[in-house]
Amino acid sequence: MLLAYVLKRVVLSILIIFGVIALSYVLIYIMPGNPAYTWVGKPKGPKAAEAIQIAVRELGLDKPFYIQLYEVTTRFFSFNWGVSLRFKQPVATIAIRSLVATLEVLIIAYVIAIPLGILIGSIAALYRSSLGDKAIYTLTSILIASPRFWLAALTLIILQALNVNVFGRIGVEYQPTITIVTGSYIIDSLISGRIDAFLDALTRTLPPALLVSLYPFALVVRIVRISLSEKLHEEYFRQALSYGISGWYAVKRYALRSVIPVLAQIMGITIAYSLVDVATIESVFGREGVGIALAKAIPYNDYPLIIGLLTVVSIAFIISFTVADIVHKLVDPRVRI
Amino acid sequence: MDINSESIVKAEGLSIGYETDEGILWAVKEVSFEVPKTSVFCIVGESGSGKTTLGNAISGLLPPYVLTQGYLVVDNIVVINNDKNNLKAARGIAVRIPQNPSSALNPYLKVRALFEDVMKSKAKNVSKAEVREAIVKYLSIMQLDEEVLELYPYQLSGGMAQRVAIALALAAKPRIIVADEPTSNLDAYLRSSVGSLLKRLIEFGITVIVITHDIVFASHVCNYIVVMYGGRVVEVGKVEEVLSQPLHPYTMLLIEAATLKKVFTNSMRVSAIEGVGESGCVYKSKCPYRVNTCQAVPLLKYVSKTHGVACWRAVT
Amino acid sequence: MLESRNLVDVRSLWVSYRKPKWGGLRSSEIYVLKDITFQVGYGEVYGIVGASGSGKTTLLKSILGLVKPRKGKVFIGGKDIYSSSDAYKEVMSKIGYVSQDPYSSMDPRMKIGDIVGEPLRILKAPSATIAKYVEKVLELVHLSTSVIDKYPYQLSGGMLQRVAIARALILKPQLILLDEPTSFLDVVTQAEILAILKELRDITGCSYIIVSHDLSVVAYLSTKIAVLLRGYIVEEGAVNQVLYRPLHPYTQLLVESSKYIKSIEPEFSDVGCPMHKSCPWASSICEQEMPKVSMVNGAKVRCWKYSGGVQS
Amino acid sequence: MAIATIIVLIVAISIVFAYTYYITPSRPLPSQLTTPTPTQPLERKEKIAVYAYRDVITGIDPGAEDDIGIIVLGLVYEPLLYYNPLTKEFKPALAVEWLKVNDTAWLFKLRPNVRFHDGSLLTADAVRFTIMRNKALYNEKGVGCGWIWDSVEDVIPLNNTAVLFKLRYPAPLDLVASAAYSAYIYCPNVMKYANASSLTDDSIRMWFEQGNYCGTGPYKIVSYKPESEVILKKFDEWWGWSIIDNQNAPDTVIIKIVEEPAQQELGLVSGNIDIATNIPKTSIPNLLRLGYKVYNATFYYNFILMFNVRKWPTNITEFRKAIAYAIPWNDIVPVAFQGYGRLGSGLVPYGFPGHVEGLHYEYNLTKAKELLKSIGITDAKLELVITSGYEEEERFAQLLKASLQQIGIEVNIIALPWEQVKEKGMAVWSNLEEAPHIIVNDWWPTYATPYDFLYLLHSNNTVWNWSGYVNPDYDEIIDEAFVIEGRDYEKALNLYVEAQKTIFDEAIALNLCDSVHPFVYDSDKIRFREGAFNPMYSFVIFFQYVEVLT
Repeated sequence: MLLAYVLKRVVLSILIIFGVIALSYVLIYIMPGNPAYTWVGKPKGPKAAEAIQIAVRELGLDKPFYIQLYEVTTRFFSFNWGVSLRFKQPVATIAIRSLVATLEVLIIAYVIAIPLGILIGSIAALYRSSLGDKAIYTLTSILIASPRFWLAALTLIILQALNVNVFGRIGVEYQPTITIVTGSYIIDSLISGRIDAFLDALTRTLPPALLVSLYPFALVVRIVRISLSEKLHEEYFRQALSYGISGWYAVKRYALRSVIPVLAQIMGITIAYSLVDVATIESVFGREGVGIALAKAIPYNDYPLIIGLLTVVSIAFIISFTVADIVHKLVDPRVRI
Repeated sequence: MDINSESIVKAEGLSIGYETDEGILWAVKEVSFEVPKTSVFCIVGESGSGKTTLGNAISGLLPPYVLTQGYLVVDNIVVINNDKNNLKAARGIAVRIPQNPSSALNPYLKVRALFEDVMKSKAKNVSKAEVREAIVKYLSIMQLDEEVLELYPYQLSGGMAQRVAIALALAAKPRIIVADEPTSNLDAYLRSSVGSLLKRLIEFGITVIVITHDIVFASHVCNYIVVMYGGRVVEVGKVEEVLSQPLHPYTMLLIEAATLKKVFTNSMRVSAIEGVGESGCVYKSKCPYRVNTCQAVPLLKYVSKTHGVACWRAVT
Repeated sequence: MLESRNLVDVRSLWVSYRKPKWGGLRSSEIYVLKDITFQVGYGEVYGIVGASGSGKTTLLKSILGLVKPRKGKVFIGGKDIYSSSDAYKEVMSKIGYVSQDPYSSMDPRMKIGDIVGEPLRILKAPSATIAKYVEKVLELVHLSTSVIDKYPYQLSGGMLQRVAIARALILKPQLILLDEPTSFLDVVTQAEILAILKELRDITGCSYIIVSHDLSVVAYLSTKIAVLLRGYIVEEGAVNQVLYRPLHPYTQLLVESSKYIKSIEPEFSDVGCPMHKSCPWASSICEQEMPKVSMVNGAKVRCWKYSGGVQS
Repeated sequence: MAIATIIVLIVAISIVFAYTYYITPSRPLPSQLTTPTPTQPLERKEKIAVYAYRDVITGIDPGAEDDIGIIVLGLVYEPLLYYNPLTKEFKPALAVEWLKVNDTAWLFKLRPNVRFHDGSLLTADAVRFTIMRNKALYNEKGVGCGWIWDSVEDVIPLNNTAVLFKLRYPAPLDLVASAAYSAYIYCPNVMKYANASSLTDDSIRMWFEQGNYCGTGPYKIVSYKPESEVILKKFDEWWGWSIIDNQNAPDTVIIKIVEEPAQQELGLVSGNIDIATNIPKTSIPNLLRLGYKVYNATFYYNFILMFNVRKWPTNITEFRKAIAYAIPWNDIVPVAFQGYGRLGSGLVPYGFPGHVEGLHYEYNLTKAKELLKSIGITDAKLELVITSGYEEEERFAQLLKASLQQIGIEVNIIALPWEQVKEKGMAVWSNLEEAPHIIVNDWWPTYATPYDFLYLLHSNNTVWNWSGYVNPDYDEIIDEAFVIEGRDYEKALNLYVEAQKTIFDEAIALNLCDSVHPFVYDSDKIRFREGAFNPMYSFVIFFQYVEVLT
């Protein structure tokens, strides 16, 4: 059964990645611009046209579209992601360092959003229709609808006025003192044993992470609120009460537990939304990230980089979906992988 | 209010209702009865008779927004005192056995964890060994193997799940077990086995309250019987008395219908608008013997020490 | 095609479904009905008793042509319902069906009158005729005509089940299939419905096939009873024979538990006779093979005890 | 990211800023902001300077790069000489003496004991290697600015520190050697490091672009993320440290890519950016009030409006002239450039050799109308392509649109990213349908020759000649001027002026503005010494001449 699950997952993942590659290549193909020109280094002079011709051949852009598509996909699946046309650096390098920067924000955001959301959502469910519940409901409605980039700009300016420095990923004074291992300043500063740098990096990551967490937080609150109040009417919850199991313990073990699979599934999807959110917010806070890298790659038809970034993002998705599935399985014994 | 030391549950003028758009809907109306200690006590009625609400009141499972009147005392605890209620106090003392055991056991936990949760809620400082010992004891009472402990509820058959639910109820060390339609989801041959299991619980000093629509099942299991209709108690008494000498027309109908002896064609032509009357005897619209006096609510009158009936015909 | 004296003739029917294995990579075949053979005569009421999972509902579905059998044939009125779609359509117009849950079998947005008249409306009968027929069948099930303008949620369970019966009757069927017609109802209502069904049979003279887990329900209506166990008919006989002289140990168990005489929880097996683990007469052959049908005093039974496999 | 998002973001930030600075001027907030107190848990030994640029680094191969990579290359590599066209002074870099032996022979004496970043010594061979590779790159692949060495026939190392340039035709080699592109000397060892088989082997380029380097400059690359930031560290063995004696030179230079002007401003105010290159011009007065300083740099950076001369109606000289008279010339500098610039004249910017004064049209709508009447055009629709994110161009486009409306000409403004602007510009040769009528190009020179600007309209130049202008006479004039630069500089300059007049008379391309670029910086932390900027080397800050105060 496990084998079948893994097999299914792998096949599905390959299909998704194939789809991403094919679709992005099609889009790039129909977009105006000449990748060969960028690749060869914007040549000038009498040899320019010839050089571009050579580059077109090198990149295989003269071949029929379906052959190009075939070559691009096979190249990506053989883990030869190639070199960014614009930056001349390996795509994997750029994609991974962008992803690490984004994940810094994203992971902290979800680490904040999920437990806090569960707590607040549970309170709302337990005191359904109370004033507090209504307040929470209104607040989450506002949070879900709020324009995050606006909030981001506002937050940044307010923090600035309060003399809290949150621009960029780490203070410039710390930057040279840290040896880069993982690419995440938060982790690398700890590895370098620089607690002060760690705190600085964390301080700078928190505001964007908090902003990114608003949406998943509001969503978690809502899901928990609705499904928990459903579960509180569930036969086995009432049965547990009858057995004399009471209070928060009963809620936790007999109601909340069954909310987690739903939550895990929805969070797996929400990450997609948050990735878009992250891109906007990161640019306000002067951080690096996948979204920003993508914005820099697209106008140049830097298709290896575009595809690389999208593939990395899809892999991140697939991982989050799989994690959601595994969480579901761990919590609910009736689901078999 | 005084409580007979011989009874463990006492209801007096108990009404339970809910607020709806059309005003208050009383599911249980002015019900009075006493449940003798260590007896099997049946509440019989069809759906909508208020029997499940009554069972939930005894086991403390009414929702917080419920409206109450009258008194309900469970094991010397005043659970309902007019509009004040302390429903939580009854939980763990009067334990409900679910109608559908497979949906009433937490699907996310193994049977062992369910046992541990129940036992820990009763006594905080029990050692692991004690817990294990107790679990084994309850399982053996219910003729279950220890293997079930490692199973999840979805892996149990209906009969096994029912017995696990009863074993869990025992682990909660209750004074009362309320069995709500314990057989409705079971195959015929399992019904009799559940019935005999329930009867055995008396040996542990537990009072069993069985809620059922099946008067035949009730007659095989119970010592006492309360027949409810339209939220009211229409007849009460020892099982022999009620079965051999049913006084209320509804009780008679129940017995005859259950044994499929007679067909009541005269009760069939009931139009959709006619239902349970707003005033008067709850059964008047279906009663073959109805007379003018049925416009008033008959009080429960005792014809013997234990046998009571709420019917004008029986009284006059 | 041989003209049959029987309305329904089921001949050695096998029904299976595929259960996915290896996450859908392979599947195994699970038989839910095995070698089912029985006949229902005109005007006869055939009762089938069985526990949950015995295959009762599948059996009804295969008579209704909703399940394609692996082997075997179903003749209704002498026509093989699986032979052609024309035959199927013709046969189906003569069959009424009443399900166990009246609520879910009705469109909540339709009025009762429309629900009952629907089969006629599909046949494009004039509306005056429909109205007349609707009133007539409602009268047959003892419902007042005031329900015609009501919606399903306004009626009680017993009334709805009567509406379902009325709907089944409106095309004047020769056969009505009843799938647990009373299991959702209270004892009193159950008795009412059963009484109506009995009355209707006398009036219309049509045949019933009634399926239930409750022996007393089946016994009340039927002229002949079959006991279904794990996809096999293990016993078939006249009502009195089955109720008072049950042959098969499983039938005996059913009869006894309906009278609260004995309480056994049988453990069923997937190999051999399903009953062998809880059977007082079981011998080694019961563990290996399902016996063939043998005739005992006019009743059919599948038990080694009666086919010489067990020395008693 | 959607353009709309960016715009809303800018608006949002601007509104809040406006609120902060204008509505509540009495608040003591500005004074708080002027004293940026970066969290200083440790005594800062490192002197760090953060320089924000608005575009990604396009590459760091010193032989192939011809764009923004210069801001890194200028610190990591050095040419033989530096030249400042404003003062017309040469400054010795890797060469200490140079001599024009005759018209076709130049001798350069190299600075002794200069070491490359890999520890090897600078030799005459390195100079030869550099020039040969750069030439080959241009000739074989069209990459880089190797054409500046076109006149060089051979480079002959005389000994370790002396090198002789043999020319095919006379050329001002001192000017060539001080070029901003393709004149940086790098180490021949790169062949070895990159496992290259030939001078033009792609592996060398790849080796560089991975963040590798081997120059002689005062800074080394520590971390190279072209899309976001480059970290440079002081090269302690640099020969110049002892000469310039700058104890406060930054130990670390961080070049941060911050695209949004509003974000650069935020970064500056928060102390995360020390020098910003792209602050909204409207914010500068406020920043000055807050105590920030502005260095107005001249980089010979101008904005040239080019007409498409192959497409109706801009193929009609009178029509082009009419437009030229309708351009609100007096508003360009104060409105479009917010005062940061000088009205353009001719094609060559002010201060650069070959500049002509007074070669610009006047704003005269009546004349414009007359001209239109003379050719019988009463209304027309024009496409104007500008680069998105260039606020000067955007404001200019609006001015032009409003003005042309008055003479019945409708302008459709299309703002595109730079690379796509280029595609549109080149379309004049390949796909005329796609080419716009008017396009704005921004330009800065490779080395100090007017040819660089005038080549924009050379008929051979299908990459940058977005006018599609073909005039063999014009080509001849500038080609001749270029060739005689080394022999008769005066005459060459006269020819260049003549060429510019031709372009002006025909109204092919008009220099709108020689822009002045404001560098806004934190004056409490950063002090520029003389030499920190050189107009020849656009956007390079020579950090060896920058003091970082703590």
